[in-house]
Amino acid sequence: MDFSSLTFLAALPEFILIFFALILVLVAAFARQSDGHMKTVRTISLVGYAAGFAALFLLPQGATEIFNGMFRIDGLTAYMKGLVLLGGFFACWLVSDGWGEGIDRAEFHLLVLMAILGMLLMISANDLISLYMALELQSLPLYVVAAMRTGSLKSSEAGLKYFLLGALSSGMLLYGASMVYGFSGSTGFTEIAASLTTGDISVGMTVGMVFLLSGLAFKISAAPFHMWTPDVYEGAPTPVTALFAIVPKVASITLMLSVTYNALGGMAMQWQQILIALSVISMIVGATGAIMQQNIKRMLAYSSIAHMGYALAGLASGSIEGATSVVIYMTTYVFMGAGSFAIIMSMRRDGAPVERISDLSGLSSTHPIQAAGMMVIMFSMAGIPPLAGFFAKWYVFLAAVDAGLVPLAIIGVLTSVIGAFYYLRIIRLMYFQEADAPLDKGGERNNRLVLFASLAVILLFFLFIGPVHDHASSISGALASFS
Amino acid sequence: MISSFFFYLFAAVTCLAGLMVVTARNPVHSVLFLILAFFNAAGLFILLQAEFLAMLLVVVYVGAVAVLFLFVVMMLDINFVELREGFQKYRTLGIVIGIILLAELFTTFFQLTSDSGALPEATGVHNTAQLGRVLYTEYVYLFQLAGLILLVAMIGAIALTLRSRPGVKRQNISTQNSRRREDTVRLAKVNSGEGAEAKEGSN
Amino acid sequence: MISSWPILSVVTYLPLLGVLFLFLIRGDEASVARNAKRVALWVSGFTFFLSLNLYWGFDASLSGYQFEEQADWIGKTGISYHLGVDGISMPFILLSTFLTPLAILASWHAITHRVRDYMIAFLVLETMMIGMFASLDMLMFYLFFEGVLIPMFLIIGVWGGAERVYAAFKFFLYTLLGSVVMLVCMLVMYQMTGTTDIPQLAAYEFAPALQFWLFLGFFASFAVKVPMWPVHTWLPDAHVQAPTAGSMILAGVLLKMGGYGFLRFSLPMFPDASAYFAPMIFVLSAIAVIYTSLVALAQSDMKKLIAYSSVAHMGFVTIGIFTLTEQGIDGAMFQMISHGLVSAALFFCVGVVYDRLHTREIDAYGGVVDAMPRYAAFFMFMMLASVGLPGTSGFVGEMLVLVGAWKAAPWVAVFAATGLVLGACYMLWLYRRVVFGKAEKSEVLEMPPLDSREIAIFVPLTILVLWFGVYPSTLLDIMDASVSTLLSQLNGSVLSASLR
Amino acid sequence: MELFTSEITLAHYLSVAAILFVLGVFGIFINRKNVITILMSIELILLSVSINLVAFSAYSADLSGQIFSLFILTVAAAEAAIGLAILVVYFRNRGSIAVEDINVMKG
Amino acid sequence: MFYHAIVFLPLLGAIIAGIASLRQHHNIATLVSIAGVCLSLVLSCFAFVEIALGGQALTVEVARWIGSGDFQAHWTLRFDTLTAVMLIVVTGVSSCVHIYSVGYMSHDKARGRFMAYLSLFTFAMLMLVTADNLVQLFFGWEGVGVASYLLIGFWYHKESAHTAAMKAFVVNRVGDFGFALGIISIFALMGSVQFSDIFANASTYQSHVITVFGLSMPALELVSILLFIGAMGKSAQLGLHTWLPDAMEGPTPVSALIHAATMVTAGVFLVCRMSPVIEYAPLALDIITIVGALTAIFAATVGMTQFDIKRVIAYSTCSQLGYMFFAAGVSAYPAAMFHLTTHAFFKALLFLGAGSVIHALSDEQDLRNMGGIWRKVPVTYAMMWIGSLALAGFPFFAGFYSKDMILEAAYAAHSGPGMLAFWLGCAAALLTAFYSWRLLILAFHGTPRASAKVMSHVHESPNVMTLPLVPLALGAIFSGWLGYELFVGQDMAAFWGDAIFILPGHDALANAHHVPTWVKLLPIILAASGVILAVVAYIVIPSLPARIATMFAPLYRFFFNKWYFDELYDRIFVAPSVAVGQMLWQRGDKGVIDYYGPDGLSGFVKRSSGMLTKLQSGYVYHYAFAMMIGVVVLLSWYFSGFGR
Repeated sequence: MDFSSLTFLAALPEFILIFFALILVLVAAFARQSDGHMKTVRTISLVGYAAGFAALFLLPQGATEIFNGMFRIDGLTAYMKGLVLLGGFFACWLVSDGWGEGIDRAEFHLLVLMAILGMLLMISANDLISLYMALELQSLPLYVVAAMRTGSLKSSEAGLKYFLLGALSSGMLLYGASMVYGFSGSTGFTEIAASLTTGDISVGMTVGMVFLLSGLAFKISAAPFHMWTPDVYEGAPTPVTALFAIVPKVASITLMLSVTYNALGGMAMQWQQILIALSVISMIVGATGAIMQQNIKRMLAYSSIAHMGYALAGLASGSIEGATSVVIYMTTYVFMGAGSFAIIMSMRRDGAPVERISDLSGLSSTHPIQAAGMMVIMFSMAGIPPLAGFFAKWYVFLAAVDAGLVPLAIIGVLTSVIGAFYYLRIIRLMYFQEADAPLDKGGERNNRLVLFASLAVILLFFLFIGPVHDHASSISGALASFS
Repeated sequence: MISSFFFYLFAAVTCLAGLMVVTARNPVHSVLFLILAFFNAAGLFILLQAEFLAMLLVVVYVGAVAVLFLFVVMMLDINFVELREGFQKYRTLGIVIGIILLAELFTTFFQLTSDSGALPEATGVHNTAQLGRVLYTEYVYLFQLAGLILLVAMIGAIALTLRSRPGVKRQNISTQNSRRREDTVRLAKVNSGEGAEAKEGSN
Repeated sequence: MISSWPILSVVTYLPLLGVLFLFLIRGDEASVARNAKRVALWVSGFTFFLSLNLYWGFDASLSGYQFEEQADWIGKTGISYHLGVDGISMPFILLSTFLTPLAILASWHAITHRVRDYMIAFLVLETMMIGMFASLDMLMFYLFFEGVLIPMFLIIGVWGGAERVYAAFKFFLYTLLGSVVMLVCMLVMYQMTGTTDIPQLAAYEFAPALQFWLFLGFFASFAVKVPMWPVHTWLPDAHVQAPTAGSMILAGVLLKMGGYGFLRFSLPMFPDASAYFAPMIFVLSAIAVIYTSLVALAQSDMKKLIAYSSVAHMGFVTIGIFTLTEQGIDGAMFQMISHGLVSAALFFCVGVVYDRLHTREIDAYGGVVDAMPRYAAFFMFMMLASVGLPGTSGFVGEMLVLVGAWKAAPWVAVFAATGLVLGACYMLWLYRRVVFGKAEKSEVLEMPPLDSREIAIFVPLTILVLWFGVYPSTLLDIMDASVSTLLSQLNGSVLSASLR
Repeated sequence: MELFTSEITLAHYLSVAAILFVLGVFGIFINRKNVITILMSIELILLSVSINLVAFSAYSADLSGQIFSLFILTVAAAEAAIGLAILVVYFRNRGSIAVEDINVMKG
Repeated sequence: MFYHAIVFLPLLGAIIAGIASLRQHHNIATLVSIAGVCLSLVLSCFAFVEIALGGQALTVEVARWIGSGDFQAHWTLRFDTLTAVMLIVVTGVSSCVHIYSVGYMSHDKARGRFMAYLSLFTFAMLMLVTADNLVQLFFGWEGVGVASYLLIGFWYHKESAHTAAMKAFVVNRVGDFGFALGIISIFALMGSVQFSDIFANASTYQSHVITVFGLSMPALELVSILLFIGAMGKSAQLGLHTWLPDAMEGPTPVSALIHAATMVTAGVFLVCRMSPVIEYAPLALDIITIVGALTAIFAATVGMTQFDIKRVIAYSTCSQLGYMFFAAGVSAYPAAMFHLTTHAFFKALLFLGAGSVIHALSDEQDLRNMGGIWRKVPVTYAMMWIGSLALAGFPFFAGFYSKDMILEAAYAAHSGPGMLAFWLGCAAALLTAFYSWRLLILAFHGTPRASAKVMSHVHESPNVMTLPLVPLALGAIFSGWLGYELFVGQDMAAFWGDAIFILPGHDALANAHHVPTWVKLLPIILAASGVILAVVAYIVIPSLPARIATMFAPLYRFFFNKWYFDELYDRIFVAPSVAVGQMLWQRGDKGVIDYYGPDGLSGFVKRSSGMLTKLQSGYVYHYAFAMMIGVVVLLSWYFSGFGR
């Protein structure tokens, strides 16, 4: 064990988050329940995310492995951590609008902070054990916050479903991990990769890989492991759904990247097929499933399934370009998710939150800014240029085509047309119809920061696509090269 | 030879107990079968020279987790008559899927039997000691992580289940400590024949 | 020194600057509406005058791209910010900048709610259109090409008629479905060549087998956009539901994007496949000409009739392009420009009476000439231009296309020429039913005559249609060098393919 | 008794684990009535994983498998606690823990 | 400038008149347009002297027009004898009609517009005759069509008027369909649309073959036939004639100018102009001859039975055009042109006379409501006589020279079609005389059948209407006698120069001067008998026509209903195309394309979505099951061996 300054520095953001988490524990335990108290709690966690984000810039350049090789930091992980922290910041900011739903408690912020910490650790995981532990550190708080509105049947059902299926997926992931460990003889990614360089790929490795990836697929809600997603998105309190929509998938897909590229790079032929299958099914399920939805959270759940399908298409290409495209995709994904929830969380009627899609009708008259923002986000999600979502898809499909997966790209673009249908439906409601019962005015003061930040990124992405792509490309180079 | 016998014994009991966990109608029975399964699994661990884990399984799982299950089963006042037979509709399909899965896994395993034959000899250092040497050094990161997970579990469980019910009488120590005699005790003069009935509304 | 400033970029993004201004307008609803209209008109008008610089500065004797601008965009990936015009794209840019102010003027009184949003949509639309024609980078082209859908979707959906939702969705999804297939082909091309630069791609020789698929991919997009039979059904719905100005732009410019795409991509990049598929396109176009003409005959809705006539006219365009002859391509280009002017004017003709009577049913009119003699005159002129009367721009295009078609295959010309007859049938019948006859309905008689705003829209259109009909060299000279270069490339390539 | 004379190999342990794993999975989707049984099925799955890991660890004389198993046991305990807590909350709202009843949200 | 002015003065007049009429300055409009046309006439006379008599053909370039690769068609005016003759005819008749219209349209509110249209027409017609290439000719061709459309539909309140206008345009379009294809096929064949190139090279393309729809055809035959289809449309030949009688809905001056003297003869002009090409297409010549002959007899039979005074004259026009065509068909182009010229005078005279009658009878057009007015309108009566005499071909009137020449040429062609044309032409001559006198008698003689009120208003037209008749009447009397030598006689070759080309073997015209005497006499005898027949039928035994009509009822109905062409076309083309359009729209677009296309796809996606959401049952065990199936399927994929 080496406690040199370098070691400490490499995990600085995590340490900062732990520090703020412990402060929150103390605050939650000893402070009185009051508005001022909640303000303190929120401020602490916001500062925590910000500090963690700032700490990213202090990280050592180049790839570093610490904690006996279990924790890896490089450009890619730093970038993804930045996205996660930003997403956490957004999610936390959104709650601060007095949108309690009974969950705006110190414990909530603490648990979210812990979950974000888990995500950071996931991103840095370089060992099957640390992968599992980080995953659980992320999952367990999320199970809890999903069920956190204890008085609500929907919320607790969401939590229960999420937990049960999550536990099953953990079990599968673990089973796969045990097989991988058994057949490669090690838990470290580097060693696993080394074991794959010689000789044939054993059947056991393949089986382990299937289980491992299935478990991870659950986390990014790729079909057919997606079925929890709509229910949990709908049932969970809206701030929690926002959190789900913005952050965890960034961490999970990064984990998937490092598992596939760094650990299992030697069997790319095998996992490519799985990812292709998952990608295709996700794109189709996500696109078609969303059409009939009446609840906007549920619809966004399906939408996120589809998005993960696209991201997986990039991943499935198994190239550096593929990883680059995933990085770009997740970047836009975070902002689109944050922006859309910033709008949803400003919708109220008679003080009560609304979440039916039809409640959006006539939004352009009552909330012109929100409606315009929503429209931009929806077009972006549909992948209509020149918005950010288009570039994300462009690079994903480019990677797929590059890898010779033209049919995958074709399915992708076709499902994106289906997807456009339900995104357009929202625009239709907001712009082509008048409100039956108008929503409350105002109530979006605090969300504007998140909304405008997201919109700025989505609208002006084409200006930055050059630098973003270059950066994503260079950090993806940090992934182990194979093939 | 003898280890083979024990292996088959433990293995068979574990599997049967596992089956019963899944199929038992009464959840209390399930929990008990689960405990049985854990015990036998611990036996398998011993055969594998993993004494510390075997102990841990008994202490932590049987002692804590399984009991927690029992506790919850008992606490949730469930009408067990309602919870009759568990599975019907997709049984056949489920069994087919399960058998396919099992068959595939078995195929996998018996492809590798040739090279890794016997269990390696024990190194002489005790299993617990071995674990102890690495757990706090090489794996300190994971150890700390486990601590965080347990913290999360604690906070999560409390955050979910703790609720302040109205109408429940609680002890408030500071209030009790700050009571003064003057506030609570009044000397009343009781005339004989009138009893101790309060006249002016005080107790 | 004209060439020293980035005139193309300025022209392209000037409307966006106008959008910024529109955002800054403050005041009550009425004054916002009033000022928004003025700002939009001024900005688009100014854009038009700036774009005239392109015309004056254009050297028609050069076949290459002019006013080129190139800058880094996406690092070292072969994708760059590249603008430029040649004889093929220049007329379209002018058409876009010319029609936009007219369209804005056309919606002066017709649009009463959300005026500011409407004007924003139009200015964004203008940027997209100009950008699309000016792009010399495939990715940029696609950005603008698809980006057009956004404002147009809103224009149809928010300010459209009763069935606007269906129409807007159909328009959007139909065209999107076509163009995403093209997107995949673009990806394949980029992957193969490592660049999205259009001039470089045009110089690249794709293997014939690959050309086959790539051509089909691009065809899927452009055929919908043109629209060709049988993927034309979005057009009548979109036109009928769109507000007048929307129809003007839709018919005037957006349909041309498909034809332009064929000329910019399909022909130079996939010459072998173009030659291979030409007969198929002839068949589809011939069907389009006859089929949609007959359908137009059966319409009782003025806009729908004109919309179907657009499909028929665009059938000429696709025929012309794929004759792969100089006359055919010249004719197709000319037909596109001419149709842009004429159909815009015809849709405006419908809009004028629609504004007064709020119906597009032909039967509701009759004897309009009594109330609005000048309108009848303009309508007459445009109707005649639409049927290809010599002396109007419509004739030149159709004639040249027919010449090219006969050269390519006489039967194509025979079928296409039936369009001349059928076109006369439905247009004259429309005119007769709307304008002629005795005005029996009092509401028709009470329609006020054209006001000066409407005349101000008609007059420039009329002058241009007449000018292009009498002196088409204005356009033909500009196109000449580029088209012959395109053809020499094509012939060289097809020739070398046949030698292989 | 040839069964007992043959060497007990890694595959034997793995097979036991596989059977347990399949049983656990089976328990999850075959069970209609009782969420607690599902929780127990999950425990079975984790147990099977532990057996796997320990067996691999023992046969390859590599300690990391046992360490992994150790942490799995820890986390499983935490997971059980959370799971039961959620279950309790759900029971309070619904008054039932029948799996069939958990379908307010669907579609 | 001088030659430019001939063509563009009427345009200038039209534009100024148009603008003036928009501002309701009708008198200015009238004056300007008349001035334009009359000036043009004066200049045309000079041009005629210079070009036709002086033999100086020339071309004048005006501006560039369409230039695309080797397709070059530019604004150029070509002046040769053919043009010069047409210039005189066009500007001459047009001037008369312009002046006549001042009186005829004096009560119309939109007379300024009318004058503008007339001038516009004149301009288009001049462009047609001066065209130096086929495309420009097509410009004029379509231009006169539009002007005709505008003028027929001038009284747009009348349903029948704008229907007729539309019909005229559309039927002409059918002809233009052939014409346009003819132009492009000539270009594709010869690489040019310039007349000079075409004429110079035509002979070299005799052996070329064009294949369309698998049918091969000598190129020049195909080209000629296509061009002739265009000519048929414009000149109302059998099959495409249906618009001409209906076109009589227009004001009478229009009928005189457009539908008698000038526009309808454009087809003849075209055939003559293209003689260097058509001469090499014997099949096309035969077709022209036969169609012309059939038209001549067809129109005559129909004209015999009609009661609308203008329609009778219209059918007569149709019939006379048939003569011109079969003259051209037997290569007697000069004869065709000769008849064209004389016909222009006497037919314009007849129309304007008829207009005068109509004017006198308060816009009554039905012959059955006329009669007995000859004393009240003596000038008109005289003019009608002159016109009829010329039309019927009585000796020393204009028609005598030209019509006889044609019949003689047809006879002299010594070919099957030629003989057919000759006999049908002779029959038509009989009928022509008959219906001309039928018209005269019914209109002017007998007992007045109009109401007393109308009769009391009957008066001679004002001078402004009668004076223009005078030059026309002079033309109807003397033009044949004056022009005979130039057009078809001794000076023929010198006169026409290169404007008309006759293949050396085609000597019908040369032989026409040497036909047997009975051939020369027969038309005169037939005409005379026609007159006698008419007198017998309508004056001597007024009941005879009715009796004959009942006796030959089917035939009479057949003639009366114009051989049922309109009904036939309505059944074959008009009604079906609307029905087919309706069907394609409802069944094709909506029923198939949309149903299976966009709507079908979206329906499919929606149904799939419904199925998918049903799978999302909400039950945890289903979700878990799905996950397990996913894993097992993926595993099986590898175990089954696909995955490697």
